[in-house]
Amino acid sequence: MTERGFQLFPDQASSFAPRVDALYTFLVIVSAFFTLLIFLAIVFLAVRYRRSAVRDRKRRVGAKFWVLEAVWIVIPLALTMIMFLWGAALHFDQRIMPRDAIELNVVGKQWMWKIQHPQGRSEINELHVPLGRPILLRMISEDVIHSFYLPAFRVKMDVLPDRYHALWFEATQPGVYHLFCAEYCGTEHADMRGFVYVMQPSEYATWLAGGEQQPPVTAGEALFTRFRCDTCHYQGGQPRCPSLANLFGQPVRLSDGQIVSAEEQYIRESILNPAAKVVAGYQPIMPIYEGQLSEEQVFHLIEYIKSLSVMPPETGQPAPVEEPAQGFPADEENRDG
Amino acid sequence: MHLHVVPKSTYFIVAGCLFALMVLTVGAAQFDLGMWNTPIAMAIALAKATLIVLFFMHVRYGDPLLQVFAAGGFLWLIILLGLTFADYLTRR
Amino acid sequence: MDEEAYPRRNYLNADYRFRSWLWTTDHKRIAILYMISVTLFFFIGGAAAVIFRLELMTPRGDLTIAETYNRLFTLHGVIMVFFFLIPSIPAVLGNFVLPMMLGARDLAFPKLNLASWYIFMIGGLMAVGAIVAGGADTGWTFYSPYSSLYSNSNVILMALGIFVAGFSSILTGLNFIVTTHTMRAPGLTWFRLPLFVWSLYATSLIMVLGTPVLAITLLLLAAERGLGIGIFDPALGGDPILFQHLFWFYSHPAVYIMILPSMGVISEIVACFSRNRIFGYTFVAFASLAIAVIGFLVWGHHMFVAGGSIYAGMVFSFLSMLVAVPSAIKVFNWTATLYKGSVSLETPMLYALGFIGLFTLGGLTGLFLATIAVDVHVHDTYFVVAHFHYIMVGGAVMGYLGGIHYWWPKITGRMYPEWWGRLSAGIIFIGFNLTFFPQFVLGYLGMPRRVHEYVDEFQVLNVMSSAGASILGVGYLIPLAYLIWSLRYGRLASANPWGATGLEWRTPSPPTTYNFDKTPVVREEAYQYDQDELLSV
Amino acid sequence: MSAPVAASAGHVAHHFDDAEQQYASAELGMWLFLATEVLFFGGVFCAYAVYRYWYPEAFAEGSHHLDLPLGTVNTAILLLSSLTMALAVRAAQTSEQRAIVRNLGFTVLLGLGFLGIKSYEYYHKFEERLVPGPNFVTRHPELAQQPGGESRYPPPAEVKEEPRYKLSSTAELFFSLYFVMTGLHALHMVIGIGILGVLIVAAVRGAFSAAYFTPVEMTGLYWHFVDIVWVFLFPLLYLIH
Ligand code: HEA
Ligand code: HEA
Ligand code: HEC
Ligand code: CUA
Ligand SMILES: [Cu+2]
Repeated sequence: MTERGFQLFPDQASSFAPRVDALYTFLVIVSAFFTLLIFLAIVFLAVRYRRSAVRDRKRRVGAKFWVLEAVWIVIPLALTMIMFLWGAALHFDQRIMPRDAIELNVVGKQWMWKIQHPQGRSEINELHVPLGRPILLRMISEDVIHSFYLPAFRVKMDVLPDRYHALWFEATQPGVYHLFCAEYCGTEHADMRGFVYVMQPSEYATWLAGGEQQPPVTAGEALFTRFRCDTCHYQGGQPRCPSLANLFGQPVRLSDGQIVSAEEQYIRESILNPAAKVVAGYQPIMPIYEGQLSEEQVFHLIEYIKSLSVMPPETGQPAPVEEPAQGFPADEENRDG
Repeated sequence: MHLHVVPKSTYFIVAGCLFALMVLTVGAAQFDLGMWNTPIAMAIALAKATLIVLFFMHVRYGDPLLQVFAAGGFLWLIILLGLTFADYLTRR
Repeated sequence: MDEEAYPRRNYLNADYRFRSWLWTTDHKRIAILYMISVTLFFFIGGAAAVIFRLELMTPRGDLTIAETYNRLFTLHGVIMVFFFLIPSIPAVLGNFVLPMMLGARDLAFPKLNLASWYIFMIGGLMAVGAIVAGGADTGWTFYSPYSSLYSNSNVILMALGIFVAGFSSILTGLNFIVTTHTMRAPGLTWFRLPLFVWSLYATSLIMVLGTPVLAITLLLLAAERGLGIGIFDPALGGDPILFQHLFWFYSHPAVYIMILPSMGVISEIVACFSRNRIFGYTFVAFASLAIAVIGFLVWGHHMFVAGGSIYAGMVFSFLSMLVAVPSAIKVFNWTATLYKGSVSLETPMLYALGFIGLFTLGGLTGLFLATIAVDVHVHDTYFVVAHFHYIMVGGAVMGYLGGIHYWWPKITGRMYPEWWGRLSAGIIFIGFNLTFFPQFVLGYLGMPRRVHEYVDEFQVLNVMSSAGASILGVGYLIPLAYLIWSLRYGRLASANPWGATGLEWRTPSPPTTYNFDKTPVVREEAYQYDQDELLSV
Repeated sequence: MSAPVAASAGHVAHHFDDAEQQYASAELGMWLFLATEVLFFGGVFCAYAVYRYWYPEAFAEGSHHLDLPLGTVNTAILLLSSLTMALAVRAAQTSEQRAIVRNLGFTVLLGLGFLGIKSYEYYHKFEERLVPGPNFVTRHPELAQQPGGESRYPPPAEVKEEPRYKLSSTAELFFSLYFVMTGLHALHMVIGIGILGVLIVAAVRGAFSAAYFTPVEMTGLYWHFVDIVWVFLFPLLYLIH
């Protein structure tokens, strides 16, 4: 199934693929036209005005000169503007993340991709996705810059250390396609590749059930206890620490007056290097967790913190808080972690 | 080329202005002027640099070509900063 | 004019001692020094390409291991860009003909010119030293944090080699600008200058204004790697993307350092071999400046998927589109120059026409890359590799070879063998397209660059590409052979074998040390080809 | 006070037509060189601007660890040296041999004074472990006795009651930039002092006069440029609120 014969054109397996290919076709036509135009003009003129030919060689270009120059300035300019607008509009769709996507966590490291699904199953250098659902990959690197690349889907995004980048697509053709690392990342860069499997939703569900791992939320909850986060951040307890309930997605006022939105990037930074952005009204007493948590563990903690927000179904956005939400599930069994 | 000898007094006056500006910038930094501290400090630095360029470096008396090249370096620096910040200011 | 054949005393035989070459301040001799060094570097870079093209014949890594492969393409990119293409036309052909085109006896700062060559060689030796010591494996782009914190190779020495060579580039550019401003012969106004001078002027502006930023960037990189002074280190809060901004602020304009001089050569050749004034002279002249200036505003198109702001991406995409317009102006005006000309297809003209075609295709594929949504797919694939080889090898190197052939009689006083010249121009054209056209297809299929192993279905196209590369390699060896041969056995050249205009052709071939006995006075526009008279030449 | 320069044939190189062309070339060349210098420093200024935009607090903290009085004194020294340099050029233009040597001498002394103070500051930073790298204070929790010492890697479950972040880890970026910027500036000073030394020797031999003072004038341009760099570095590094 992974064998593929000689091809001249890549598979079209995502909702982006036909749209990118249409733009590409336009570009190919424009290029072919101009390349041929120039090529034929050169051949024609070089033959017609070859030195041995007897021709009228008195150039009389008066007003025509300006017309010509204007023509070959304006037409290319207009064509490039079409390319720009078309490409930019399509790119907006590529970079504006859908609300209802399945969110997967991706960690790149020299030289493998580690991917975890919300239900807990994780995989290496393989990516299983259901057909016809938007998929959002939240990606981070443990070391150098990598780039997550799915040619059949026409999507690619660099994966940087210490920073989340997101990528989304919606698969439209079942099958097996290539997954590459596109950014040079060291010795085995060529080997940092794998496959993406596009499955029917039902197959995907079965496949998900095949894994034994804990879902990220549960894992995060356990970490929350193990790393003693709960000693400070528990509901109605420590007045010196902010509540994490309904934090996700909300604006947070910082001690320097700035207002930031509590997205994944902010929460990650708040855990690993809390001093960088201190919440207004609190002292910077939270310990620094950098160097103690793996990127996967940070992902888990974030999932857990997200789960503390009440999500109205479908929107995927936390609801505005009216009253303090229920406290943390302070299971006694987790307490001694 | 014409040799332009600037009177000594001009140099002393310019130097006096430079010292005054230096005192001013240190003084201004002692007060919390909110977001204005940095712009003020930069404006003063720019004023000092302009004085040096115009008088000590004789650009005021030089020919226009030199003035273009003297400005060129700074212009390109603005390109570098401007387009780099086009990224940083609009990142999410 | 034929009577003044090989002058008894000229710059070549003025002094035979070795010393007289190493301490020369004659721009023509320095040009020769550059020509030798640059040729050497080209073949070093080419040899690396030969090896890794062989490796890419099969999908597995059977010829080289990953470490070797990565060092090879880094070597190839660094050497070809910084030690071959950037100095090639400016420092060889520009150095040789610029003062003559201006009617000057030398560049404004002859000692500085010699110093540039020494600085260049020191930088080159450092880079070669880095290679001999095991090479660097970062790619020519040196992206941090891989280069600063992770790579186990000679990154610092390599980077500092480029840093040093950068100063040579700065000094050359500075020299050219000053010379063009202050040393023009009486009557030689700006709009009477040959277009080669305009393009060198534009190139020099980029060298002077861009290279320092590369220098400081590489210095910061070396400091981060060698001294642990974190600047881009994300663990300290640094931003790896900042490195990319600084790197491309130079390195995008640098691609115009590589192409603009070539465009200037093409203007000279096309005018001469179609016996016509360049169509739209002023447009072509200002297009050079426009490219140089707009070229500074587009660097972010290398970073569309790096994770910066999408709005900045749009701005950079838009500006990249604009830079295509002056390039288009040039292409159309060159083509129009043939109209009602008297075209003859000697070797330089073959290269020039090849340039126009291949540059057009290379440039147009640049627009694919500047179109953001398409670049998301083809970024860091072989599509990019094909794009820039079309421009750099199909364009710039063709222009360089065309220029070498065109001015060869002036430089050496002897003609190259015409038949061999045409033959190898043909071989290079065919080999080139066979090598790099399949890479467009590979890139759109999704083959990433900088890989020594790839998936099986890409093999057919890779084999085609490797086959083309071997043809191309042969194509490059032929000129090397016959040009050396012609030094001794070539027909003696007259002062103006092509019947060209331009002050350089008013000197004997080869010129005397001070070029002109008395400063020439210019009374006419450039490219005043009077066809009726010249037809008989 | 304008007078055409007397063409003194002795100083015109063979490839120039006259002294005027030669002088114009030198001047243009020097300004181009300074433009490259602007962009050379411009690269670090760009990095500085980005990080200061990102980490205003860390930069303010870092700035407070610099010695403002010494920085101010150094600024004064450099401004003064620019004055003496300008006077030296003027003396050359008016052929006042003694004044040339004297003013160049002052300039060198002031330059050395600046470097002396700068090295003292460096030494201090070294003692305080504010030199970026593996020894930087924030990388060493055990240096708790250091005011402002803070660890990037504290023991996991440790919960301290006091605010402990006197210096955040991003302050290291500030010090990286501080050392790179002032280091490059100091390097330019060292080179400038070297050139001035050569000029003094030549001036003592009476090389410069109204007929030929290009080297003095060009060195002057360079020296003023280095001064201008400092004029910007001073508020950017020492005066952050
Ligand atoms: C000499 C070298 C050279 C030149 C001149 C160019 C010219 C151009 N380049 Fe290229 N480029 C490189 C060398 C060069 N490039 C290199 C080395 C890389 C890769 C670096 C790396 O990552 O290692 C690269 C990468 C590169 C990228 C990044 C790709 C990626 O990594 O994802 C982009 C994106 O926009 C790009 C665009 C362009 C554009 C728009 C032009 C334009 O200037 C082209 C303009 C020319 C024309 C348009 C043709 C003439 C026009 C006509 C005949 C008329 C018809 C015109 C119209 C219809 C408009 N280039
Ligand atoms: C001026 C610039 C220039 C030039 C002239 C060339 C010339 C060539 N390049 Fe170049 N190339 C680059 C600039 C250039 N390249 C850059 C910047 C990169 C990116 C590097 C990076 O990713 O960092 C690159 C990358 C690059 C790749 C991608 C590697 C990868 O990503 O994995 C490939 C693959 O085919 C390639 C091929 C070639 C070939 C076949 C030639 C041919 O034209 C070469 C022809 C010359 C010869 C063949 C020499 C002839 C000599 C002999 C035959 C003698 C042989 C002697 C011995 C073996 C002892 N180049
Ligand atoms: C010493 C007590 C303490 C511990 C232990 C602690 N925190 Fe905190 N945390 C704080 C304080 C105080 C703040 C507010 C000040 C700040 O932003 O630094 C905070 C802020 C936060 C924020 C930002 C909250 C907001 O409203 O923006 C997050 C997210 C967070 N902590 C998560 C965690 C996690 C996850 C852990 C465990 C791995 C943890 N904390 C452990 C005290 C603590
Ligand atoms: Cu990871 Cu390339
Ligand atoms: Cu570019």
